[in-house]
Amino acid sequence: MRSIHSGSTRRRAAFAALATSAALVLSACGGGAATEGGGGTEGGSGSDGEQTITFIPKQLNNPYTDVVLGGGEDGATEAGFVSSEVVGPLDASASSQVSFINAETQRGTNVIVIAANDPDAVGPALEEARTAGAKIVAFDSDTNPDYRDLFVSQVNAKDVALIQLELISEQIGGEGEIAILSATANATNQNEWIKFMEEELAANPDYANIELVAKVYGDDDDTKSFQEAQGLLQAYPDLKGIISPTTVGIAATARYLSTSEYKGKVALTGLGLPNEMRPFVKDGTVSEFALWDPAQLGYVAAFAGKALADGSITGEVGDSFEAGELGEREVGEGGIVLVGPPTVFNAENIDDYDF
Amino acid sequence: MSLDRTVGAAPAHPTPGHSRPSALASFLRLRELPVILALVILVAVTAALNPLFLSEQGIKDLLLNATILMILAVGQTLVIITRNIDLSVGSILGLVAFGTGSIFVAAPNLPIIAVFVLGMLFGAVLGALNGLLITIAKVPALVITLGTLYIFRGINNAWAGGTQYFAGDRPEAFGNLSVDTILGFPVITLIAVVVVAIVAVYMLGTRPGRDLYAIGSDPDAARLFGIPVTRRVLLAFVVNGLLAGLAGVLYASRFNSVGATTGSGLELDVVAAAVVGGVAIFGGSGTVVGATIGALLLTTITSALTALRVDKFWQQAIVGILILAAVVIDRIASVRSARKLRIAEARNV
Amino acid sequence: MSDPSRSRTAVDPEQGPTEKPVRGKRMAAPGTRTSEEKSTRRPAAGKADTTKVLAVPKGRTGAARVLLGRDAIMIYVLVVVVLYASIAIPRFASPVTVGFLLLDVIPTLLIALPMTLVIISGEIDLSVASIAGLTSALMGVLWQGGMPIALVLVICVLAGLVAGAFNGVLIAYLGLPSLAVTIGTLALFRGLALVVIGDNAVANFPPGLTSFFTSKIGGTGIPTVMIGVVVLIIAFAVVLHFTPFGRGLFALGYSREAATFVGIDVARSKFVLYLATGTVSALAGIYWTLRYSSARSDNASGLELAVIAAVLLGGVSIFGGKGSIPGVLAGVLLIGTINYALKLDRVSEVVLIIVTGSLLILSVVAPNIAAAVQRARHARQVRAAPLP
Amino acid sequence: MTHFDGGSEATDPTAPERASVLSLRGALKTFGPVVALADGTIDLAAGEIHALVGENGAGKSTLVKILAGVHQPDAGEFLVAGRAVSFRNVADSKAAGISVIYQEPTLFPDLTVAENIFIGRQPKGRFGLISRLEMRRRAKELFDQLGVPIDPDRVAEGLSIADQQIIEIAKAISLDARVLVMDEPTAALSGVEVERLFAVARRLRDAGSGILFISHRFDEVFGLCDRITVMRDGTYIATHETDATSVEAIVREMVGRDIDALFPKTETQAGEVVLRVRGLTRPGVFHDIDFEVRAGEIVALSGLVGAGRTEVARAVFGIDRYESGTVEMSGRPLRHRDPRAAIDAGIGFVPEDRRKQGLVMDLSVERNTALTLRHSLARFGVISARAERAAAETWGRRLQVKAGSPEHAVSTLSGGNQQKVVLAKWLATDPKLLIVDEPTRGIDVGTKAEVHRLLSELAGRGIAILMISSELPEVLGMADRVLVMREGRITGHLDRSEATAETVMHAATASLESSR
Repeated sequence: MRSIHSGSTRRRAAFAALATSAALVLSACGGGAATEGGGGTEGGSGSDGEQTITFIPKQLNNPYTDVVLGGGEDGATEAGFVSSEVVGPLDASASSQVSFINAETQRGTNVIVIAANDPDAVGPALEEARTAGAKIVAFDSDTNPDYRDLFVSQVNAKDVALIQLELISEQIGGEGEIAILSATANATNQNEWIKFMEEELAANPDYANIELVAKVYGDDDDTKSFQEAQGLLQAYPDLKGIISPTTVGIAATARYLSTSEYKGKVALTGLGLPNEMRPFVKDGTVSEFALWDPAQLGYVAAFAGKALADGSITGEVGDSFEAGELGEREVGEGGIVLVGPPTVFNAENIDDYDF
Repeated sequence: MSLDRTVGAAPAHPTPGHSRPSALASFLRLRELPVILALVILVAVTAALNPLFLSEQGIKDLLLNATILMILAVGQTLVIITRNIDLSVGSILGLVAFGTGSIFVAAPNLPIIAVFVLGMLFGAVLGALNGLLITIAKVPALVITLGTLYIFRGINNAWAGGTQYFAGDRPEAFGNLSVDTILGFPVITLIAVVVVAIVAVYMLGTRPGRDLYAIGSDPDAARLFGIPVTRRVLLAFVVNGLLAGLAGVLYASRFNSVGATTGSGLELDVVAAAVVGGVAIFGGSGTVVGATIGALLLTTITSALTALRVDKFWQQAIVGILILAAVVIDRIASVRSARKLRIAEARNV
Repeated sequence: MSDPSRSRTAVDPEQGPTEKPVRGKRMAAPGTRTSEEKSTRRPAAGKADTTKVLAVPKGRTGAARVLLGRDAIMIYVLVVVVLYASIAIPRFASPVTVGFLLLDVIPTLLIALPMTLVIISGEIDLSVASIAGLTSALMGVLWQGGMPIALVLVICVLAGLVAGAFNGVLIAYLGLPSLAVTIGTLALFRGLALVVIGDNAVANFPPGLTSFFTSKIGGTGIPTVMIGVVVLIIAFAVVLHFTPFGRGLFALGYSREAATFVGIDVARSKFVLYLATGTVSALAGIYWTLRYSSARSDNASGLELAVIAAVLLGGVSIFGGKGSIPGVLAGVLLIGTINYALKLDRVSEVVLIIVTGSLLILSVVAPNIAAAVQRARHARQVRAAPLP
Repeated sequence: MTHFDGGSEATDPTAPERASVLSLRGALKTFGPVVALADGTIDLAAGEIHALVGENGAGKSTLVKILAGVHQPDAGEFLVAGRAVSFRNVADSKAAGISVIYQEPTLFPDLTVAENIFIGRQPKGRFGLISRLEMRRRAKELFDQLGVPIDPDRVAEGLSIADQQIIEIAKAISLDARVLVMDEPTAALSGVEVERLFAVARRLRDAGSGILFISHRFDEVFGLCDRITVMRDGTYIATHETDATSVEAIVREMVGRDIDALFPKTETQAGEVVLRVRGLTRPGVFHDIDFEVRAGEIVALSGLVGAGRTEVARAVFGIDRYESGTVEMSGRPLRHRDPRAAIDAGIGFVPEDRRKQGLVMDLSVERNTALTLRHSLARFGVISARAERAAAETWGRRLQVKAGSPEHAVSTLSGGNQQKVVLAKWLATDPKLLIVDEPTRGIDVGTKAEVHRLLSELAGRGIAILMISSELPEVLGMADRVLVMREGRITGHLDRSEATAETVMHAATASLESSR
């Protein structure tokens, strides 16, 4: 750098300025790596006791994800991983997770735990990671089953769907128009629940008078969900209730309802975080909603990853492993591990939960 | 020669003195006319098909939806009129919105008005940063604000991390600003209207306001003329930041959560609103009122399509067509006036 | 964004730096192109004594020009960054890196090529990512509809061509400002992608094809598709730097009027450029779809700003007239390298965003600061020297 | 078209001691290593029109910019109305009562005419806000005073240069300017417009303003001005009472040497018809244009600015469209609106605006020169840098282009050398017909003669030349035939023997005079 800088022409000076800055920026980043990245350097071997785990959520900086990852970190420590990392994109687009998977593959991470934004887009990258020796655990949102060893599911998809239907039916008195405000149109888990809801609505005579008039997508974006909720109420004046099987969607919809004339007139239920929903339960906008404990999801996924990495299970149906304080878990049909039943929150019990 | 807007382009002799245009004629010449018409037609058609569209709640929602974009479009208009652009407004809004959430958590008893002032100051500082980089380093605004778009967003992410503040974290009175109405108008919309009015009067009726038009019309001439170009452009950016800050505070009032990604991707909507509202993308002409109506039109379309149960997938395409239409209409108008001029001059020679 | 009346009055040694007002509207990208900026160009050395009749062949040609020019800065920065990353970041220096890194940057790289030409000619195209998205959506729907894949690919490229032509007609032939037009088509094409495929995602593309798009050439780690990309890079570099058409683009970017007078068909040149951005964006869309084996309406969204950032970082002037393919290549790879290095180091993407933004600002501010320093030094020398 | 009666022609040049309104002595201005002004000296009296003449690069523009407050002098004494001043910026200069009207006026295209006059000092009404009504009223008043019918409400975009200058003058009047500086105001004006401008200038003079008039046209300088100050190489040479000097004396002082042959046109034998134009029409711009140009012949296209001369040339070259008529090169019809075809058919076009049209100012000398050759230099579609340089150097040498290096941007060259680059790039195409539009506008006397010699030589070599010029002496001196245009029509067709100042001017203006 010095010799270049001593040059006298303008363009050299400009170059020097750029090069210096680039180097500075990088050394800053490198500095960060030196302190925390040490584990990664030796973590690649994959041999006994030196195993590493990395969580790749749908996107960083999402409150629900943070709770899940909190459980994951705990689980990873308890399960005995030497290092556990969280990396991920800032936007939940289909392709944005791929280069993170690539980087982890190259680092030789033993277990990759992923909540897929798109079941197929991450496929080829996960294949490569497996070829390189990594074990893949999907959690929260499944990938195409071909690309992972296990899927740690919140709960039985059908149970989640049914409980939400029960709640809404109760709240609207068993008849009237309802709508669904979901996350992204491609979200694997939401789509599965919606499918079960539709089937149940058609089959169960108890729900014969309930009509599902619309499905809209708020893309797990606060503003968009808010406006979708608003549009629903305008387009369907007779709407009696809304199911929002996503934490962002239900909170945004609750916010809209609580600030509009529809408050108390249109029922709302779905899956929400107690901390986010507390004011809306208290002010009467929402009477009951459901969710499982997200922390358990991460916790179990970490133990599943450990069992896979140790070779104690392979992901076959019937395999079972110890998941710390949550006890033994068994791999079910389709390589799915269930975490636990959903909890229903209402004004009475909501203050007992803090997540 | 299609883009030739040189003043001296016409090989012309003096044009005959036109008589004072009538009020009607000058109304018909308004740059904002097409967008006003489009808005009126849209609302009329939608209301005819779905009366709920113009119910009390419907109007309230329409106005609330447009409020934030309106304020941003006003600020953006100031900047565009000086032949600049600010792509970082979405990021500024996000930072201020999250800042607002943080303030309420840190100091729950702070008067709401103080939070507004702080938020706007914060925005103004960020705007000033843009303005200073552009005017002092003399670098194109497009590049600088593309850079600060990333940087501000990065800072927002670093600051917020996974933290989000929810409506429940803020005083009810603050949230009620976007619930309560006065004469059917939501409070925050009234705030926006006051802002639009103040800025509109400033742009139309004060010397610094007119200077902004002169600068956008021809920056070099403006400098040669003794207009303090640097100071005025800086002012435009500061005001834009201030308004983005205001929008950020209002965002926190209206929506449920503020966090790391609040307001991302808004910048193109804002520029689109200004363009649809008849603000020339290369400065010198256009009004804040036009931009405001542009913002109202864009948000109304979204609501209207939903209310009409039109396939929501068409929404974005229609917004695109609108923008193109605005640009084409503007072009046709200027071609027509140029032709009229040429004919007048040909006769006059 | 170009304008006939836009000629930059620079320094006329006989008159001193002319700050003669340039009349009319310069349709430069929004930005303050000020007279100060113009005068950053060095005043010509004293006239009578140093100027001479052109006679002795002097100056550089060919490779020397590339390696010593302003565009070379980014190449050196890239080299420094790669060296630094190889030393500081474990595992960075490996063929695996090359593979993953290149797979990541290919879409940006592809679109940056025609974008460079467009910006040099004084225009801009913000709709590229939307065209890629539209192509991806179309591809999904057609494939799902049972069309043979070869035909699907052909139709997709044609769709890109048509989208480009649409931009081209509005900008080149109707003379509308490209910034406004492509903001419009950015929304329009993305909207059409939604109309075409809606919420669906199509994933079941032929496995042979998708695996081809992530396959590598032997042990080099270089993705097989890079062969095609390199061919395109060479093609664009030759077109820009060594053909009459390319020469015309530089002239066009500086002064549309002057370009017309030497027989450059301004409208047609611009039209061709937009055809190129459309087509290449379609290729990027196809690549995106097959690499991620997922056709969705939101594919590649937001890519336009990343591409433009990379192109500007590569030394292309937003006002047109300046820039080179090697510089842009370096710009794209620089961002890609930093990006991947940070990921490999598990540094948060937050840092990446801030670094990208800072580099972009620095790349335009630094030359101006350097010029200011230069001027100040000159002024000192002049004051010190006795006047004639 | 309003026509002034010439104002008072009878000024008394021998009037005793006029009060000095502005006095600049020994002003120095440097830009980096370049000394733009070594000794800027001017003394302007109230009630006089004072000419400032000098070759390009003599420092006139720098001096004007010092007066305008754009540049600050490094040294020197500057008095306005007897008081020492030091302007920090344009506003200071304006406040001191100095108004500068540039060759191309600096109006804001998007603002209305009235606002252009009053920008920065708009009259205020209620609540301290701008009163548009008042502004319009005052603007109207100014135009009435000047006797011009300009609509104060229209936007400035699209106004003719002449109207723009009138607006600048209106601005100066409204500012009560004591000093009016006009930097080559007539360069783009037609005869009638010039007369109107002069009438206004004389009126202002009679009202007691001091007017500094900068021009290259001696007929104007001698017809209008009371005193003449000559500059050369950034240095003050002398000031003369107009009546006591002559064109030859002034030119000698400007150049520092005698110029023998300004227009060295040699007789040539006209050959085959090269260009034939028939019935060329674009309604409202030009009508039924018929003419031809033969090999070895210089045909001047004369007339007032705005008569449609440039428009015809642009249409012939394919830049602009035309509605009907034909253009033939060497007997072959030329495609409409296709400059490439025109170039391929052997036409070269040296446009009137060197900076905007003739050159790409930021591009290097060699790239500019090779721009016309880009297709012929390419082998298999690829241009070799070596061939490009060779071509550029050949022609640069032939035309004696003075440049630091072929890689330097043309913007670093002097005006005259820039014009040579423009000529070089067209000569490099080996044209059969060269269209030159105002070939010597804004270049110094020395280079001007060089250009004239070159044109004459080219004609001698059998190239057909179509020359557009507003300078009557140039037209009369150079042309074998003169075509005069008026209102978009050819109204005069004069041979060299018939062409005199009177016959040309008559053809150019006849109906304008009679139709009123």
